[in-house]
Amino acid sequence: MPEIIDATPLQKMTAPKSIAFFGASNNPASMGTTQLRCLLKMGYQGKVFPIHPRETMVQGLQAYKDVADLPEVPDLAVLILPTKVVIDILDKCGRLGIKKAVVVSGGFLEVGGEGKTLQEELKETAKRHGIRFLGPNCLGLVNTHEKLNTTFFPCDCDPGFIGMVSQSGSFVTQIFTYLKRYGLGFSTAFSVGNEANLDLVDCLEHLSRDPETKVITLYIEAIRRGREFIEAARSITQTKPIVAYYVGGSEAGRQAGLSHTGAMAGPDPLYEGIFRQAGVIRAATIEELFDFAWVLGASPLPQGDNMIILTHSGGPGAACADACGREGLKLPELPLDLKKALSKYVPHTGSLRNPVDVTFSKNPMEYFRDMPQLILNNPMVDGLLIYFLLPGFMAEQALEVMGVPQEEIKEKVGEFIDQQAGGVARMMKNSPKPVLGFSFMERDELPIQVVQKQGLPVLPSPERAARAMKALFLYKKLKAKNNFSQEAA
Amino acid sequence: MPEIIDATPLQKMTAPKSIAFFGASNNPASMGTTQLRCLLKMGYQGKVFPIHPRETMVQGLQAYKDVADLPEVPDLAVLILPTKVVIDILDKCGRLGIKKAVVVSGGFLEVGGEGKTLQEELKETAKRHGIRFLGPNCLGLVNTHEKLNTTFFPCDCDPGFIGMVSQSGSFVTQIFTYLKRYGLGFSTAFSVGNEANLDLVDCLEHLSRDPETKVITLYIEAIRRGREFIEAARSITQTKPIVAYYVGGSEAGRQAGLSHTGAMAGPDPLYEGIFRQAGVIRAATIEELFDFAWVLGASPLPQGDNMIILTHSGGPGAACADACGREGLKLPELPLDLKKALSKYVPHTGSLRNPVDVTFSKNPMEYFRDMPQLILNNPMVDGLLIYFLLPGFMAEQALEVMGVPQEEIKEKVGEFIDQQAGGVARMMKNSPKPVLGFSFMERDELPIQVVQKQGLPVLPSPERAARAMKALFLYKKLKAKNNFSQEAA
Amino acid sequence: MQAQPLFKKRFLQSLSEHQSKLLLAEWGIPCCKEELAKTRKQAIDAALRIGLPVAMKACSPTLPHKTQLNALRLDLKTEDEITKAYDQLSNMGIENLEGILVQEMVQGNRELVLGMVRDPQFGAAIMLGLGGVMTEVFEDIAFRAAPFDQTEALDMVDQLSCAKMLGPFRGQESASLNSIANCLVGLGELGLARPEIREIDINPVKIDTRGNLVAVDALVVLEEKLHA
Amino acid sequence: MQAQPLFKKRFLQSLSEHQSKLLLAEWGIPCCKEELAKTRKQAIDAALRIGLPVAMKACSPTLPHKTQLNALRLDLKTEDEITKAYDQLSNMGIENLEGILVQEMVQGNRELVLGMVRDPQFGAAIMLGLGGVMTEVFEDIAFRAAPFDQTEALDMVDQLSCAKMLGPFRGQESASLNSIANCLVGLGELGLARPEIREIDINPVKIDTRGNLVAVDALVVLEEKLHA
Repeated sequence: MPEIIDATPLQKMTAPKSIAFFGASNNPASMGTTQLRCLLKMGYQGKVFPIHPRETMVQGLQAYKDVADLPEVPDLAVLILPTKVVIDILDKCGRLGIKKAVVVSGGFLEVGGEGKTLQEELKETAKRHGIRFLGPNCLGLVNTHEKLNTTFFPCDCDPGFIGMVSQSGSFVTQIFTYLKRYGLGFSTAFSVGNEANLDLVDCLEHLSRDPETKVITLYIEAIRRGREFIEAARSITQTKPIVAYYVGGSEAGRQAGLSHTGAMAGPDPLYEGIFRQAGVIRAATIEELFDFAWVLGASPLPQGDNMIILTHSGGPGAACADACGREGLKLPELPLDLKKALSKYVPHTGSLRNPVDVTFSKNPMEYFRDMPQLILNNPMVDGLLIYFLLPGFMAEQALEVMGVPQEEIKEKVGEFIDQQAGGVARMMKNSPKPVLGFSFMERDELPIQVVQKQGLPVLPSPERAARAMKALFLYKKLKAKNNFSQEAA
Repeated sequence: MPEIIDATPLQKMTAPKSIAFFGASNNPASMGTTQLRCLLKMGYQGKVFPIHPRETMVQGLQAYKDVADLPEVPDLAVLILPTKVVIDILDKCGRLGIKKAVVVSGGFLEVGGEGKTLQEELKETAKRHGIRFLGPNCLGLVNTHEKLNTTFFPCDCDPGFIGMVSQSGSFVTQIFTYLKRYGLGFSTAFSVGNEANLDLVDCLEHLSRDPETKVITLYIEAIRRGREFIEAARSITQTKPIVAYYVGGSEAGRQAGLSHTGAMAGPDPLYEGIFRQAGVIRAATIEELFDFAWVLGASPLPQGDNMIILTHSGGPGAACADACGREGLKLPELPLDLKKALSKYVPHTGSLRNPVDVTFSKNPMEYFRDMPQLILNNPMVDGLLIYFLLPGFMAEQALEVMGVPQEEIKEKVGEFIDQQAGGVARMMKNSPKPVLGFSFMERDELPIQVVQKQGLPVLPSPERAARAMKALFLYKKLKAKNNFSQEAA
Repeated sequence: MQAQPLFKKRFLQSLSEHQSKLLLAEWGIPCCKEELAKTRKQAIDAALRIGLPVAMKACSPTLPHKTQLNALRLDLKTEDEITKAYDQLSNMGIENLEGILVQEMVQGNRELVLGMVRDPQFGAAIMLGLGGVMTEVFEDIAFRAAPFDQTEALDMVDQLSCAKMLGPFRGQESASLNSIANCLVGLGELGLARPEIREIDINPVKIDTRGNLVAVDALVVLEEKLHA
Repeated sequence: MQAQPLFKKRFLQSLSEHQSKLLLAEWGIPCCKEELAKTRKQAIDAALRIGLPVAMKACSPTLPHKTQLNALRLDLKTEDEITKAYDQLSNMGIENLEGILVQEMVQGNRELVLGMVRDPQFGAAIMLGLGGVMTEVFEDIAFRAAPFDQTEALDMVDQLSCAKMLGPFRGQESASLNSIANCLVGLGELGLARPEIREIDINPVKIDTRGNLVAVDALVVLEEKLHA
């Protein structure tokens, strides 16, 4: 769908064919050097033109003394320069015809005083040339699909589906390793800095049209264009989920008590309402932000809140049930027909209540495919939470029990695990209902990795799975509410 | 302090010199086989006597046909046997003079009917011989210091300081890999099963006297001896922290509404109060259970709730501050003298408010040692939360900037990191106040690992660090409350 | 709670309770029956028209928090009680006294608060919450930015922890959720239409035993003099 | 809320409000001034001794939830009103009517609930919570197992979300936290001493404007007949 993404003014910024890079050199102490390194290390395929007043080669690339010397007009300029030269350089870029820029440099509005004036001048310069820019005082952007990374932090995530707009550069950069741990990655992530030109709403709108972005995450300290945010988000969330993490809610923001309402109108309850109005799911922690993004990007939505928990271990099942209860999800008794159908898989030491506890399954495919399929096929069920105890050593044991000779086990184990994962994948494909896994294992255990690669989110604890399922249900509800409003209007 | 631990009736169970093992064979499909494998794999140093009716060797060990044939009286018997022979075998163990047992076998009270009678007989048999036993229907125990593991799950945690009593075997076993990820391990962990003989309170009392256990964790579905629990826990928490995760709080447990009080006396609010009364910290999730255990076992307690956050990244600092606010921890303005002392480390783009944000520190030792020390020395400060962005690549970069030749960087980086970790360790040793780190990196990044090895808990998110700090403060408060009560009495 | 000193210091102005309700009523907020009396006789006549028992309050634009000053009398059942209350309230030395408000006593023990504040980013922000004495204790509140519709307003109700008191409650009928939603939507429209209003408090809005909404007290704070 | 049918079905027994309070007063719970009247004249005399206005309630061990049945009249100020209330309450056909309770009207709008239930594992469990109509709406409650001391009881107060209403509140004085703690400790001792008591509700316990505690309604439910 390139025609869709072409329609957004940011396309040349997020997928540039060529970049003019200001501020990188061969000096390892300079931030610009690190940022260019990150870009090259990621394997960016476009052309990169370092501009440097003295060097002829920068990090193995031909350098240019002046932007005017470039053999072509790059799609994007990245500026990591001393504050005092930024405006002049942006002007030169504009004169050459560059239309997109990332201004990493600080020293503008955020330092107050003269910086405020400089920021106005910067805006004016950009406006004159029709330049749209990120920043100043930002880290730029990352696009895993284009292998584009303008930040100082190496990114080796696989191409991912999570879009991000962040008012802190930290959450665009320092989160790479965190995402990678779950096999996730940013489709495109923006660090918006001072938002002098492009702001949160602009980036949000870009991501809404980006086909690689299945879910949008926001890190918000303060929304500047309030009404525009509500309208944009409310429309976007009809087709693409948005999750927001908001931390500006300090009590200091409260007005003095002219009225009771004024006394209680702290930013936190106000944003809480705004998010709900806009159909945006609010995350209480950074972990939740990405847990929710993961499942919203990977799972169908539940039509209702009747959940079944499938486990072979009492404790994790009970913990998940308790968390579901606290989240307001329902755990109905199994319908009689389902109970009957499942009974052949559950020994008498197990339980056919909810959680369904098989305690021990001789044939893993029953647990990974047959039972989930029966559960999901039941019309009373809206979603499934399934516990995964899948350490590699258990697969090895299972093969041993099946009579596979010791010397073949190591090689057969991958195959065995793939077969299970295939079962899981088939089970999910056959159902329009959400399935979330949970486990205390992580991706360093091969079975978890292959199941996740099949598209099943496996959350790292029972409670996080329950909260993520609640987020799916809440999104479904908010979407229906806003859709109803729209139709009524 | 072996004299202390000798005083507990469970010492021979948790640190046996020899074990009679029933139910293991060379058949990989049997649970008993797996459990013996786990014991041997962990490197248990005592003698193991497999008892098997037919085999002469079991997993390379000499097997015995009958417990009566053993060359000595073992300290402990582990029974993984069909229900119907358990009582008879326990009787034989008793006649030989074995005083401790783990009864893994199920089929007793938990299945109802005849199982109930069988459990009574089992209890009676044990009583006749003066045997104390765990179970039935349990996984036994793990002691990382004795390399003892009776469960079916391999344990390769280093010796740890977290004691555990669990009413679900899952949390004794499936959590090993989770704990290892943070460099943690169980000192001794009990799976108590049906609690026919030894119950939660007995195990709790053992752990209270175990010198390797610095903090006790509990997984509770229902407390059977209520008053005894309160009295034991209230006394233990004066010297050793207890953290509990409770999941029995279903609404189904509520009485019908004869009174408003009765209508609201669900188990959850009742346990909430009981825990507080007993000085027990309640965790809302499994993650919290071990986060809290980690910091309670590793950190001094704060005298008050005035916290300082130190960061070099705005976003994670803001997230931590927000979480502190929600947890009711105070983030005071820096005292003027402290502000002045810190100012030389903080550039004008940073912040001397709270969080203290250095944005960028040229010399990491300032951030890891000098600034924390200044903060902790200030009498207004009760604790410090410090953000760690410590990927190995940054250390490499720092060395490059310092002019270390490329070819030496790889080898110097470990040294460099150790130096930083040493700074952190010294800084903590010089202060009786708690310091908690937080990071999105995990232990697979070397710098995180070495800092953790120095005894600094580095929690995996800003919010989890804030909640863990709150747990420290709450423990301090509950302890003071109960101590005051005791003195008044 | 200590609003008055601030109020004077900032030279802000508010409407009296009666003026506030007249304005709110125009925007669809159902208010309790009340009349402004300037004589004892007017007070007694008003009480008879409204129906006994009545409540009486001193009414002044510079008296936003009446209970603090004890400028309020409840459950007055006889002419004597009304006369006595009138005299007491008239002679408290209250500034800018417009008269004495005579109001119906609304039955029912469920109370909501509705309100408006003007946010620099989001404009008129409308609040719904648990009303009465527990308002600040629980801060069980929901906000939305105006304009919004009925559906959105109903979602505000859903967001409240105290939502369950709006069903059948202690022998009283379910509250009319549609009326609550109407009030919220109306308040949003008012907020957008009159930018000179800085804040609005309607607290309590009682839910009577039949489930109907009745605003019992109200306060409209202006940025500057209302150009009406 | 639908306690009465259950009550009858289970053949449980409870003490009347008046009996309940007599018992609770023995264990140190401060109760409102009240007298049980069996004639109109007794009611009027009682009201005059107590001080006007008064509240009046039908008093019966089989009538635990009086508001449901409208067996309660508030703010009675004259002999006429008292007489009328007496007649109405006496003629409602209430079973096991012990008489009509005449009670002081306690001023103040802060309400707590205190209670006891017997837990199979923990024995007498004592509850403190937000009282009044919002009790079940917020379930802002704290439990402890008896016995416990003053310090522990004060920690129960700390645990409540509504704890801030116990400070100076809307022109009323701080609640006496020590009195609250005393009541809780006393209730625990009562629970331990009298195992035949199954549940206790004291709701509301009002905090009067001076900050003192006064139990305004109470219910003691027995496992079987009280062997007193």
